[in-house]
Amino acid sequence: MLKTFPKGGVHPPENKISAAAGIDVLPLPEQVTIPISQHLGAPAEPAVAKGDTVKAGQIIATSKGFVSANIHSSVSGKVFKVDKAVDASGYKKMSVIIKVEGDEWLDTIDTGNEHKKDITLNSEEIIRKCAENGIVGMGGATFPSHVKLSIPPGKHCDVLIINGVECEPYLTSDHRLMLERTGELVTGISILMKALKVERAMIGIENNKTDAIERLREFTSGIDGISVHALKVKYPQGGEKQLIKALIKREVPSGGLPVDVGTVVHNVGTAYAVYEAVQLNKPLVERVVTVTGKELEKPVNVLARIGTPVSNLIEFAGGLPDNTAKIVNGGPMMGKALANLSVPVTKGTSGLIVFREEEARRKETGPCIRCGKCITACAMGLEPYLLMSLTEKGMHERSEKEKIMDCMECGSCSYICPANRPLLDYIRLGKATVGKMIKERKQK
Amino acid sequence: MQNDKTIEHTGIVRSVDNNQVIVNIESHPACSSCLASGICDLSESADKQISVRDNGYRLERGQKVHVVMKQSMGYRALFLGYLLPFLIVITILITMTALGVPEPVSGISALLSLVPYYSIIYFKKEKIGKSFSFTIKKTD
Amino acid sequence: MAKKESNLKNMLVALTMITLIASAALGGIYELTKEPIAAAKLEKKNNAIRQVIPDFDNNPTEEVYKHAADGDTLYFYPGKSGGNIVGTAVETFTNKGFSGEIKVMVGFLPDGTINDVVVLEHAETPGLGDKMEKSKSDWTVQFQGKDPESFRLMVTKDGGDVDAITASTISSRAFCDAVARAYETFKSTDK
Amino acid sequence: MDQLKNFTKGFIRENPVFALFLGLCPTLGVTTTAINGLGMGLATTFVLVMSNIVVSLIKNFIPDKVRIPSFIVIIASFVTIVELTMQAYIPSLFDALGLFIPLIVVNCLVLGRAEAFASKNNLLSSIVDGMGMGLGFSFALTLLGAVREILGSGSIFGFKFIEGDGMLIFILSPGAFIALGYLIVIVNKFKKGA
Amino acid sequence: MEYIIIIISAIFVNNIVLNKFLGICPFIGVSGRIETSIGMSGAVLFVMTIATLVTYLIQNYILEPFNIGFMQTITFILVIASLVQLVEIILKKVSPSLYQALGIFLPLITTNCAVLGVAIMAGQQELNLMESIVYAIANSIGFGLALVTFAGIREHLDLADVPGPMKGVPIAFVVAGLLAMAFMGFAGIV
Amino acid sequence: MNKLLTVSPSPHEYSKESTPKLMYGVVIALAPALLATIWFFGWAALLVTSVSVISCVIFEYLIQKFILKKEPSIKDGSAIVTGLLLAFCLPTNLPLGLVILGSLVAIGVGKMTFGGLGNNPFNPALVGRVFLFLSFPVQMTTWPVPKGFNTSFSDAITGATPLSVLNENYEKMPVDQIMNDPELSMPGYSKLFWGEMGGSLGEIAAFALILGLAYMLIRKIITWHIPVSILLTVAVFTGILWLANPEANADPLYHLMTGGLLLGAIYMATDYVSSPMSKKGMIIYGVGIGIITVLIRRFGAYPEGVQFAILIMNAFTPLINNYIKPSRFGEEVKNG
Amino acid sequence: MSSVVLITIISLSLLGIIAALILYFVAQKFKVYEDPRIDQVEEALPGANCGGCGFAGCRNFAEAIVKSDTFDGLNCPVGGGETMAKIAEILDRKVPEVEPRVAVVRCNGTPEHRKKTSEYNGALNCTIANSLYTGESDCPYGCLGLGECVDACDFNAMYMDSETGLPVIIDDNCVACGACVKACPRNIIELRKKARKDRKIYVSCVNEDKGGPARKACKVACIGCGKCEKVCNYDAITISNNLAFIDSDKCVFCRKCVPVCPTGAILELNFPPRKTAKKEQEEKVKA
Ligand SMILES: Cc1cc2nc3c(=O)[nH]c(=O)nc-3n(C[C@H](O)[C@H](O)[C@H](O)COP(=O)(O)O)c2cc1C
Ligand SMILES: Cc1cc2nc3c(=O)[nH]c(=O)nc-3n(C[C@H](O)[C@H](O)[C@H](O)COP(=O)(O)O)c2cc1C
Ligand SMILES: Cc1cc2nc3c(=O)[nH]c(=O)nc-3n(C[C@H](O)[C@H](O)[C@H](O)COP(=O)(O)O)c2cc1C
Ligand SMILES: Cc1cc2nc3c(=O)[nH]c(=O)nc-3n(C[C@H](O)[C@H](O)[C@H](O)CO)c2cc1C
Ligand code: SF4
Ligand code: SF4
Ligand code: SF4
Ligand code: SF4
Ligand code: FES
Repeated sequence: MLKTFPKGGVHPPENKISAAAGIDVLPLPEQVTIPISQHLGAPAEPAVAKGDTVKAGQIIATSKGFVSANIHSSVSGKVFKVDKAVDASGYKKMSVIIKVEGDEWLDTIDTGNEHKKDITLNSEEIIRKCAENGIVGMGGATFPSHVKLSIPPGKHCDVLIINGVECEPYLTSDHRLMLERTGELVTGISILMKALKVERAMIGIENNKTDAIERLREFTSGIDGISVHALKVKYPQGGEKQLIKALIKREVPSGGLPVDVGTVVHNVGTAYAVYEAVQLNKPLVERVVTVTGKELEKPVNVLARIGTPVSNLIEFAGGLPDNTAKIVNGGPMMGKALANLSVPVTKGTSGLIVFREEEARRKETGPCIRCGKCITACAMGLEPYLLMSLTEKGMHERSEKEKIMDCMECGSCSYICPANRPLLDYIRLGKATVGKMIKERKQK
Repeated sequence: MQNDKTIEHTGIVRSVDNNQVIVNIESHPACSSCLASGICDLSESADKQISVRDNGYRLERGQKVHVVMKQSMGYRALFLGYLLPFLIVITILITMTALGVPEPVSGISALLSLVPYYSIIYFKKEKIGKSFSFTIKKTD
Repeated sequence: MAKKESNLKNMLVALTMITLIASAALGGIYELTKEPIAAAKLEKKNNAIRQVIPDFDNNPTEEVYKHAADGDTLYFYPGKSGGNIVGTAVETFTNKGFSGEIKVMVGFLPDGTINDVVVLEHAETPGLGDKMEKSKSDWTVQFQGKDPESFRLMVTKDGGDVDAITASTISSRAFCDAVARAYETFKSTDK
Repeated sequence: MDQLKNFTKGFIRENPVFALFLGLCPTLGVTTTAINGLGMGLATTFVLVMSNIVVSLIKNFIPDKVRIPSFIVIIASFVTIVELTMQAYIPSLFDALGLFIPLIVVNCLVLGRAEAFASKNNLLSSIVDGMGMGLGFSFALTLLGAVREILGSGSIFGFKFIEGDGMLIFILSPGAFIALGYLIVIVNKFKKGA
Repeated sequence: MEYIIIIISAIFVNNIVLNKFLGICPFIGVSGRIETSIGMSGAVLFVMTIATLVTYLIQNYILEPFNIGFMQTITFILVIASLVQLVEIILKKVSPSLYQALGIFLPLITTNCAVLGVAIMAGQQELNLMESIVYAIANSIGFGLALVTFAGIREHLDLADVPGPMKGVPIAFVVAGLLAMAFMGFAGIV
Repeated sequence: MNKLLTVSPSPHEYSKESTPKLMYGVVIALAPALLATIWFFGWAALLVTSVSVISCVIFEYLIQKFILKKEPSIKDGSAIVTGLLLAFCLPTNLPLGLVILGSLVAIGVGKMTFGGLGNNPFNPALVGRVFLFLSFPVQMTTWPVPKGFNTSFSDAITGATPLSVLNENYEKMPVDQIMNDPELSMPGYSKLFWGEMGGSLGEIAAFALILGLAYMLIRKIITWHIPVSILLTVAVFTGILWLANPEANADPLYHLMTGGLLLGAIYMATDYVSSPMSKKGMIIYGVGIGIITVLIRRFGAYPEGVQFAILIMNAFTPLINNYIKPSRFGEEVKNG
Repeated sequence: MSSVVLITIISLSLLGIIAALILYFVAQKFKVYEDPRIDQVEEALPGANCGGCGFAGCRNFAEAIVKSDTFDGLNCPVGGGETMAKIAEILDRKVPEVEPRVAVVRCNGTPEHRKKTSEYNGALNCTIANSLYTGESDCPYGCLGLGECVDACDFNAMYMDSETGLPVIIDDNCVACGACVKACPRNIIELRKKARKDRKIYVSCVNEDKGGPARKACKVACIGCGKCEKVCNYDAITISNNLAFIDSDKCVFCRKCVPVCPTGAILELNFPPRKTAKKEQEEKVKA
């Protein structure tokens, strides 16, 4: 029996169309738009002005506060303007817009392709390097990694978990990364272990990526403490609480963090970025993005510079098919639909999925038939149908008691509901309201 | 069991003076629509007053607040106020009847057993008082 | 006139006055209705007796006698005409009804045949079990003139001679039980 | 004019049963037939009117704080009077209404009217109010009784108009609740329309 | 065995609310919260038992010996009304905080109709003291059972899409009817 | 690309399951039982079923359109299921007027009063059925004798259901004797299994009902929790009674196969809307139904208890939902 | 007199006295003085329990107003002046002056003014759409057209116009309870002073973007150019965050600002047609 988490979960069609496509390097765009907030926490503060010339890897916005991250230029060229531009959030956010000229990197950055295995820095230095180079979680939440690596006093961590699950349908960027940058990835994991001062790391990979499992097993066979685990294919295995439960059978308490049960979870992309940051001194300025869709001419995995417009990636994959009706930034379960193709790739962009008309629209909503399928699907043990009703009726106090804040917005409930109820839409709304209530209460 | 469940009632602050807030609990909506609610149960306590220790909010007369009480506390009150005396009465009744004491005697003594019960409660007033406390939450 | 103030004295006086007047009135009404109530009750019983036994000229309720049966009491009302017993009305009961106790008045002729039966009290379902009432159906007619010696007081389903009320076997069975009890007791005391 | 309004409001707009939801137990309990409903309604009306009269007459003699017990005594006396009289002169109806006769005493309607109206108004208004409310109550009970009787036994005021039985359930307790539930909706519709 | 029959009959078969139609006002009126209905059931348990005890004594040792049975209604209601009050005063005097906690927990305890009804019915059935008490207890449990299930259903209906005109009291009656219908299934179990 | 992009909150992927598919799944699961009943009771069975289904659908349409003034939603198929299940617990020789009345009550009172699909606390089909049962006990308890395919509507001869025969005779003779008494002609296990017995339309053929159960489990329309807990409880409870006094009690297998227990446990207790939501809740609910069923069957006035038991537990469903919650992730922290 | 009557009298009197004593104490301990005027005021209120007054229900409002000595800040918008007059009479106070208000929707982003740039397909709830993105147009401030405000209105005073996709307020029904104002996640609805003949002049836009992007998103957006501010002689117009706002308390309805607005963002409603405007219109019709 393969390991998995015990409660809830769904199994949407996997559709990993681009799994076989190796990572291509995307040609440089003419202009990049780099939002100054690509992470959870406080936005960074712009450090360049209109007309400045910048090199690739140069800081263009500095982190403000502990939970924040530096932003680096992903290209060389001239700052065209610092202004609001639409990003994936659907709203205009402050961004640095750079006209690309050549491809010049800062000298401090090692741009060679050689795998540097020796880890010379100590824990504090590693963490500092991560902070300097703007490393954030690549698993979707874009939480600044140096924060997660700094174990708060009084807490302890004994195992690092590496999230190679990639449970979202369609997405293959982590998969390709694990296959093609295996060595660097493993070094990255060792660096993270050193930063966290743990002896043990576990890599969790769903069993639909057997090639990646084998390849990682091969690369880690000589290394003490790192183990690779095949997991049953089940969404949302990649959710960190589920992954922790699946791998080490610990349950992160409601409202708690992984450190509360002695572990930290990092995405494989993060581990790779950490490798580059620490060994090559290379900031986070590019990432692997899956561009896929059933009708797309050439589904690909590309290495794209942060700030590249989404339209460039789609052109690279063969251009938009005629019957495109929706484009999703991220996975189909948690990603955000885009209204606009000028949106840039950011640190959190793991994929772009092009949906056909017949896949794009939701089906008509009916009344809840109380089938309980949403309860069965919820990996957090919540009652989505109830949370939705409570939110609709404005009974937020009760939804707080029903643990609405535990919802990780995985979307399994909306996915499974036979009445096509917009469960997660309302739960999000409820979470926002309850969150506000809680905050206000704390302020008093 | 969720033991952190609470009961909330909306009420209006009647008066505030040094750390003691008197709140008027609104009578229940389902009943308040009834014209006869005021005289309904023959007592005039349809409007319930609760005194709460002020816990730091600045409150004014006439303000709307939530009075919050732990649900378990409600059940304990229920137990002390009604269920325990009930148990005492019927225990005495059963025992005396079983012993063959005539009905009127056992009936009356069962009733009288409430006297010591309430006396005990009376003497433990302080202690009981401490275990029932309410908090106030502002609305909105 | 101003309202009376709520002090203890006023309150006591007012309440005492009211209760005094009320109780006097009540007592008076009670005295007035005592007779009619008793008469009404008697009338009801007499009516039932008159229905189940032939004409009599005595006052059977005054000559009532009791017999214990199955932990309860049956009342016997002898009807006499010119000093001769013309029939005995037996007030009997059963606990086997669909919804609780059923009280029945059974009239026996001196030879033991059933003259007639009426139900006095029951709580059977209206529309079903209540067909045992004379006003609802003439189901009870089948008991008239039957001698329980030969007429088995059981519903046909149980191997008796009584046709049950449609869909109310339970009530019918209970009714038979009551009549049978009356008959047994009547028999045992008659000898 | 005012008196007339006082009198008629009890029928629909402030009907004790359909609009104010008072005295629901007897409403449900005795309405197996229209005639029972009417009987109960009239008995209640009698108590209501008589106690309104007495309360209105003596309202100034009663200190506020013993108002309620005094009213109870007055009402209970009239209830007992009704009880005894019925027992003496219409025993069959008394048997049919059973427990619900003594329970008139706790019918919120009676006490409510004594308290809310008679103790504040003059004799004439109190009588009119009592009559209005009482007849409204009787109307509601008779209506419900009629509905239940028609549906449940296919007769009305004892006159059978269909062969066989009706829908038994309407004579049983579930039918009482259900019929009243829908009746309230219908009366409300009517009220809005009117 | 007697007792068991009384208990089952009063709770299930002849449920005081669903079958005997007593205490309908609080049944319909108490807001649909499960906790408060549990609280109310507890209070009714106490009040009904004590009231039945007192009225039993009055009926059998005062009214009947003096042959003034017709005074039943008036004495019972006075006794019950005062008793309820007395309990309140005592509680309030004896422990104000306990009283307050109860005040928050419970809605009005308006069950005069049911309390009086049970007292009278216990008398009519010629039960002895112990049986009367058991009868009262069983009836209050029956009351509680009906009330709590009903509150549950109403809490559920708060989230449902009940058509406008049916909202509130009408739907409550329909639910009560269906509940009574379900409870009809217990007929004959005694 | 000339069309506008569609924007919606996540998720963007939906399962293929839908309300109508689930409902039609139940219809398919009921098909074998319908065929079996037509085999034994003739076209009359089909007639009653069609009338019930059609009137349920029509009433739903009319009420939604003209009284509630909503968009009629008869396409979702729930009225069809209600109609089918209502018919399945009626005798085949019930006057059609009563079938239509039952449909009206099921849809009108049982479902639409509460706002339609998904809102009703009680099972609509059972509301209709119990309403009829309490209103017309005579008609509802005269069962046709299975006479085979060619029986027409009128010439059904009335007989009794095995359970009513048992109920009648418990006090008279030991169960053994009842079973073998030629006059009572109690069906044996194989007749029960294949459906040759008196009773409601859809309750007679155990094998057909079990076939439907298997289908619904495989299609994941329902989970095992409710049916299994009901059947197990009944088996255990009647087993205890039977072991204690085999003279006065039928054996568990007999109980399982008679009196609509299977129909109720598989199709009616599992109605999503009126049953608990969590797995633990479902088991409590099932056990409750089992116990009440046996109580009514053995000690109550009605020979048949499932229908009432389900309605009674429907009433408790909100309480169960309120107190029995799925175990939340991270609630009880047992780490190690 | 029979003994029964005697016993009746004795026992009932005894009982009466005991009951009186008990109830006396109850009364002493329990009686909460409830101002009878609260009931009267409550009676006078419309009983909508809408919360427009800022209290949970009509009764709460009644309590508050009876307890308070003035009418400061206490107003029932639903009942309006008439009700307040009645209350004033009950409480024997001066009638408060409250200006009637009415809700206006400050967005004119009809499909012809505002290009649709995407299609929304989520739950039909403005707050949800608002948290997702700008909405079906590029204006991040404008109406989302999903009618949450309409759902909030208890007085049948709003409906969604299917042509414009914008909510419309029925002035005669609006009681200024403010429920819609609270409901709208984009703060588009405002309660403005009601004027003679329901006249209105207001900036029908809440876009705070700079002129360019604002204009690009919607043809009738306020671009914050300030022309109206200059032309107003009564200081009624202020501009902040690239957005003009007309204070309904200061505005005298001179209509000067309307023609100067280059985008036509200022609306005048229920005025008789202007002479020039009339001509223009005629010309337009001809053309
Ligand atoms: C307010 C906040 C504080 C956090 N603090 C820590 C922390 O101290 N240590 C840590 O390892 N992770 C911390 N995290 C990161 C979370 O554990 C988690 O990794 C991150 O939210 C992304 O997880 P997800 O993609 O599963 O949502 C924090 C997250 C948030 C939102
Ligand atoms: C429902 C859900 C699914 C997720 N799936 C994945 C996944 O497949 N792979 C992954 O790396 N992170 C996934 N995440 C994010 C992880 O919870 C977690 O944030 C991440 O592994 C932390 O690593 P990072 O900080 O390096 O991104 C998911 C989160 C949620 C809430
Ligand atoms: C609402 C209802 C009320 C009933 N009332 C009675 C009744 O008063 N008396 C009775 O014997 N059976 C009553 N029954 C029982 C059934 O009619 C039962 O099936 C019948 O007694 C047994 O069937 P049989 O009489 O046709 O053999 C009632 C059933 C229902 C549904
Ligand atoms: C598994 C399953 C069982 C159902 N059982 C019933 C039933 O017993 N009675 C009924 O009226 N509808 C039943 N339905 C249909 C539907 O859920 C029902 O009409 C709703 O209760 C109406 O709100 C069932 C549906 C499903 C999916
Ligand atoms: S979105 Fe939230 S409620 Fe829905 S299944 Fe995921 S965790 Fe549960
Ligand atoms: S999955 Fe959908 S229909 Fe089923 S219970 Fe959940 S919300 Fe209701
Ligand atoms: S339009 Fe707005 S302010 Fe006016 S009544 Fe409706 S919700 Fe209240
Ligand atoms: S005005 Fe606001 S609430 Fe109303 S439809 Fe527009 S965005 Fe929604
Ligand atoms: S509780 Fe019975 S009439 Fe109100």
